[in-house]
Amino acid sequence: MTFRLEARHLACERDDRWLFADLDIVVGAGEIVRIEGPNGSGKTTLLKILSGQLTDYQGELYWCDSPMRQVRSDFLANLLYMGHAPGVKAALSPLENLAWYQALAGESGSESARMKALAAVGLTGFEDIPAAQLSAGQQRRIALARLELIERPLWVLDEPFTAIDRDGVAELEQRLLAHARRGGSVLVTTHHDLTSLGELRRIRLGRGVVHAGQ
Amino acid sequence: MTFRLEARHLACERDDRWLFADLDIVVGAGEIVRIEGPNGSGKTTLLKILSGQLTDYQGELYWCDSPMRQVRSDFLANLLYMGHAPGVKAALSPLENLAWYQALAGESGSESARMKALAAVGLTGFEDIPAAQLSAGQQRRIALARLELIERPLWVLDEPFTAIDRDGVAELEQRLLAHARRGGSVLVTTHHDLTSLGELRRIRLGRGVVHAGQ
Amino acid sequence: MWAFIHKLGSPKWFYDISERLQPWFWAAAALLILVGSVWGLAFAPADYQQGNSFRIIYVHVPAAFLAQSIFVGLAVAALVFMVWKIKVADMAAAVMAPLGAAMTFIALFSGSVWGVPTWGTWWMWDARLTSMLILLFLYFGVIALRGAFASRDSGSRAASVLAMVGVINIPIIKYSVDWWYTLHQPASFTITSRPSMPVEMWWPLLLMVLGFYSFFIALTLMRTRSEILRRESNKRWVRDLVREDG
Amino acid sequence: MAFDSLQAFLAMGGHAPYVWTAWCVTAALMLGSLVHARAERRSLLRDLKRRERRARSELSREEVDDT
Amino acid sequence: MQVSESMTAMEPRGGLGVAIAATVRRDLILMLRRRSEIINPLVFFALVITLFPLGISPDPDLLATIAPGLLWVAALLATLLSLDSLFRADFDDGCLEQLLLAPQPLPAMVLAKVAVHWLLTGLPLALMAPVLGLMLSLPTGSYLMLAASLALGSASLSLIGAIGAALTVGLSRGGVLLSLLVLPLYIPVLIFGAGAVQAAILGDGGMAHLAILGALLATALMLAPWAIAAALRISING
Amino acid sequence: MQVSESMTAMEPRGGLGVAIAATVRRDLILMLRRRSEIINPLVFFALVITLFPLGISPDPDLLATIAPGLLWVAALLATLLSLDSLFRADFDDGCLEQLLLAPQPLPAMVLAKVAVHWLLTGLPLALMAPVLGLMLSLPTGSYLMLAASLALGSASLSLIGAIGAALTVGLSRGGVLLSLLVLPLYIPVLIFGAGAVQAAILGDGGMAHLAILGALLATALMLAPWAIAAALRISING
Ligand code: HEM
Ligand SMILES: Nc1ncnc2c1ncn2[C@@H]1O[C@H](COP(=O)(O)OP(=O)(O)OP(=O)(O)O)[C@@H](O)[C@H]1O
Ligand SMILES: Nc1ncnc2c1ncn2[C@@H]1O[C@H](COP(=O)(O)OP(=O)(O)OP(=O)(O)O)[C@@H](O)[C@H]1O
Ligand SMILES: [Mg+2]
Ligand SMILES: [Mg+2]
Repeated sequence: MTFRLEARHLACERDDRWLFADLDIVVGAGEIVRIEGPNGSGKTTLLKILSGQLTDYQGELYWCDSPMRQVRSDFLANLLYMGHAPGVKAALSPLENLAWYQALAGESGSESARMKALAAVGLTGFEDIPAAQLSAGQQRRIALARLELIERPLWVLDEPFTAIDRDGVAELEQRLLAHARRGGSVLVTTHHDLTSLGELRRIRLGRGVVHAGQ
Repeated sequence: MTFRLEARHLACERDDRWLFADLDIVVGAGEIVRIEGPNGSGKTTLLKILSGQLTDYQGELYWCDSPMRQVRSDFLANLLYMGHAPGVKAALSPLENLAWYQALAGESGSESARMKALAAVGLTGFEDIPAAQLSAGQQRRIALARLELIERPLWVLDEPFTAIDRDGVAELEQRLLAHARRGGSVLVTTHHDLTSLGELRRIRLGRGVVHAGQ
Repeated sequence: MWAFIHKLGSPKWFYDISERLQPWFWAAAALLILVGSVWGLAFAPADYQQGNSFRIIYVHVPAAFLAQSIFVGLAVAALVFMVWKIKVADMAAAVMAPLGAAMTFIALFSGSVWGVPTWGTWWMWDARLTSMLILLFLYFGVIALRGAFASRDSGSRAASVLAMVGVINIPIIKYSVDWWYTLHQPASFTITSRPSMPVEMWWPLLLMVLGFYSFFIALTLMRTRSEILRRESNKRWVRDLVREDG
Repeated sequence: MAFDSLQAFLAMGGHAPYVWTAWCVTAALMLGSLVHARAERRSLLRDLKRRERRARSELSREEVDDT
Repeated sequence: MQVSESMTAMEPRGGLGVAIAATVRRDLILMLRRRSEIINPLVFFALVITLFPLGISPDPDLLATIAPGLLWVAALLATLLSLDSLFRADFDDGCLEQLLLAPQPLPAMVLAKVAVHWLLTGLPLALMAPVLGLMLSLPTGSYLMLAASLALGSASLSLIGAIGAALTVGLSRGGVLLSLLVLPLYIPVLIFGAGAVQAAILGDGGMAHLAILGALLATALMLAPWAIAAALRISING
Repeated sequence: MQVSESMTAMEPRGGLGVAIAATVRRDLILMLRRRSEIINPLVFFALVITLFPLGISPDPDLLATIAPGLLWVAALLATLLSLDSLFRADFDDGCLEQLLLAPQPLPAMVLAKVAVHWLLTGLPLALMAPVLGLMLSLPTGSYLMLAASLALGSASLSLIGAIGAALTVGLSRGGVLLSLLVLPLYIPVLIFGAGAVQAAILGDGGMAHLAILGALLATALMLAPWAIAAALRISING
């Protein structure tokens, strides 16, 4: 069965201000959707709602055409979310961090797979150093290694390019593209130009006006 | 008296790895210097050393040709530092946050000056909302308002563009340029392209190799 | 049934119905408390052991009853809010908690003041007094937790969880404190071991208890109505209402 | 009537300080919560009205702009 | 975008055992790597116990009378303080968010975390208490009961306290608020725990008290994981 | 780059008074905005005091004997717990870094922060202690001394504790470690503070003890600000 995340008439209000209203979003297999908007326009809020973390919104969410409330655990088995906080334990080495994420997904996983994922994000040689002793960008790269390691169709990424250097950005863009080619889908916010990805579906938030479309 | 920050034979070692060695840096009035390098190459470490926060380095630092140790308080009166953490109190409103910074600089300051600084970073209308309720980018904009508000010749900025949207980045670039035109100087790290600033002095760190020069 | 619950949960419906109910409860409270006070203070006979100091009973006991009932009410409101997502229940819980704390304080204070002439001490670690003190702390916890969150919604839900956990614990606490007291010290004087009350003393007490309950209901209705206006301030019906009002 | 005179009533058979503090604190807290509730309601209504007026004037200004 | 393969929705699969084992292992590693995490509550316990003779009186008879209560109160405070960090580190670095988004049942996962906390805090406290009892001239015959009641009771303390920790994890200065929420709920455990030791001193064995402590633990085990999970979901919402 | 004007190095100017006033005002606003920050230590104090009769015995005579010590130990613990957050919030959001880079003398700035802490924690504790003393049947005649000794002593506690708070601010779970560092240093204050109350009960007034508490405070006022400033510099170095 192919998958689909759908939001109908989504609206969210913060402090008497509508961040967005009457938003319809469909994310299907093979799509990359970029959420755009200036600072404070509600991108993070939207991603948290779509990934089922925030509950004070109006409208309905559907996963594979069933209401989200009923299929929440099915949905979670398909989701990989990366937020503003990288979710990396400073006292653990990159390898140990990844091992926990693998286990959370229910896999026992192999060390060689983890090494490969770390190599893919340019952390060869840092596998066994506590993450606290890595730079801001290196810590985020550990989080990015999850994309390599754990097989999930739907990626929801909030500012994944933060603190990543130029080469890293290019590699990550390629990774997103490859995921979409394989039939996965990506929901991403970023202030970077994603020129190399070609034309993307965009959803613009901001100043009360909402445009959704190709 | 015009000012000058100078580092001679600077070297820093972390866990048996030389981040940089034998680095000579001079930052004088009217200059923008960009520190470059991939993730983990030591940019943050270098800025912390240059702003007098980290002390485990080798080499000498001079401010206006006097050893840093002797003129530390003179130096601090000329420095505006912005690190990875924005230094914004979540429970205070943008106005209250700025009032404290003004007082720290020894000025009693006026409310209208603070309002102007906030307007300059696009926070009009958010002046009295607790910072906790602002988005990631808006919180960083509060920190950036300090650049408008407090008169200091030397700016040291670590990834100031983090979480800022496209328009904000362009405005900030113009602000750096204007500061340099007025005779101030800027030391900055960023992974963004700073094309609009034209040719900058660059210092490249990374992979043990260090290039300094035009 | 379902529809009824949701109708009950509609803030507008609650706002309207409570407007009609409120005066009755205020009237009942005023009447009952007035008659009860005059009767209790001036007409009821003095206790043969405690003399006139026993007249404290007419504020002490109603406050103590109410203090315990309000916590149960708080937990019920929390349950309704969490299970059926009825916001009015949470608004009621928000205004009930401070009143419950006030009633607990009144019971504690009047009890301690009463203790001086009867027991010769302000305070003793009697089972019932101690569990009342703990109840006061539970109220403080619920109030503090609600206020500690930046987002009102999270504060509401956190306070609801705490109220429900607390109400499960209240019987356990009461039971254990009773047990603790009997373990350590022979009961020299407990509140319960008194000669049963003559009816002339009992009637005013009943009036006062009913009066306190009416007061509590009336005040809760009133403050819940304010809370509804505050939280629904940008709903159409509230704006219409404000406009009509002047 | 359990008392002979007003003096006796106020003296409460020597227990005046206890009885009257307990009753007064109770009355103060209950009246205080009542006054607080009324003040809260009044200031809230004032606030809402002000907001409503402001919203309406903004609306009419926009209409003027449009024309 | 041309899609070469097609990816289909994945079914949730089990792996709960793997996830729990990994969480237990991870938390153990984290605690053992900063060994002070384990030692600190113990030293706090010892220090608080030494404060009392200094503040009250060094008289051994008086101390012996109040020893069961002091030991239990001090152990309770030590547990309480260590609880603040139970979820906070995970919250700060975003791991908690990830735990909540994992397809595993949350109550089971938090139970694993609480179990590790008890293993490395409550149990060592119970083992150390007899030594401090010696210092307070606790009457002989009650040492075993002290350790047993603390071991059993501290498990309840960890479970109940975890609810408070979960409720306050999103608040910047939860420490003292946590105490306010949790201490009233600790009182039954304290009463029966200290009661067990006192009963042992009086010679009636205190098994009845221990049984009640066990019943409290069973109740907490059944209810607390759900409350903790609900509280975490609220806290992550902001 | 064409430079149109020229900017010259600035001389450090005073403004220490402005900076201190603003810091005091800011910290007061922060505390008052979350009123629970102020109330929570008080409630913790009351709760800990409640635990003792439950754990030990409700017998008023026994409680009266140990009341001065219990009150002082509980107040000390309440101060200690509230200290953890003294610098932590500033550290986490980067304000501490900025404070250290300000051209103002750091010891003066931290003294301002500690003063606010005492004003909103130590002083209310001292004012509330007599009520709890009543509940523990503290003998009459010692209530004033209890409040006075706590007011004076808690200022020393805040100053000494701030050193520990500054040392542990960079560590993710400093709470318990802080207690370890600070509690041994608290012992002199505890001895003379509880001693003052006991002296008042025995009828000799306890002014000698108060004088010693004053001397301790004077010493702490002279030395602690420098130690705190040094500790903060170390912590920020990471
Ligand atoms: C701080 C001190 C005191 C506290 C906290 C306290 C608490 C309570 C509570 C909670 C109740 C309600 C019990 C129930 O729900 O059945 C109660 C009832 C009562 N109290 Fe007190 N009390 C205190 C002092 C006193 C004193 C000094 C007296 C008089 C000697 C007293 C006499 C009574 C009586 C007669 C009742 C009614 C009992 C019944 O109907 O079951 N109380 N008190
Ligand atoms: N506290 C520390 N202890 C030991 N090593 C450290 C510590 N902090 C940083 N390092 C090491 O120093 C190196 C440089 O870190 P730094 O934060 O300066 O990098 P950076 O250039 O700012 O990188 P980024 O672009 O990711 O911010 C890292 O590779 C890291 O391994
Ligand atoms: N906890 C909160 N309480 C109230 N309002 C909030 C809260 N969090 C965010 N907001 C409001 O919601 C708006 C959107 O915030 P959000 O973080 O979603 O923006 P964003 O689009 O992600 O911005 P950025 O590009 O800066 O990350 C903000 O303007 C803020 O005022
Ligand atoms: Mg965002
Ligand atoms: Mg960096």
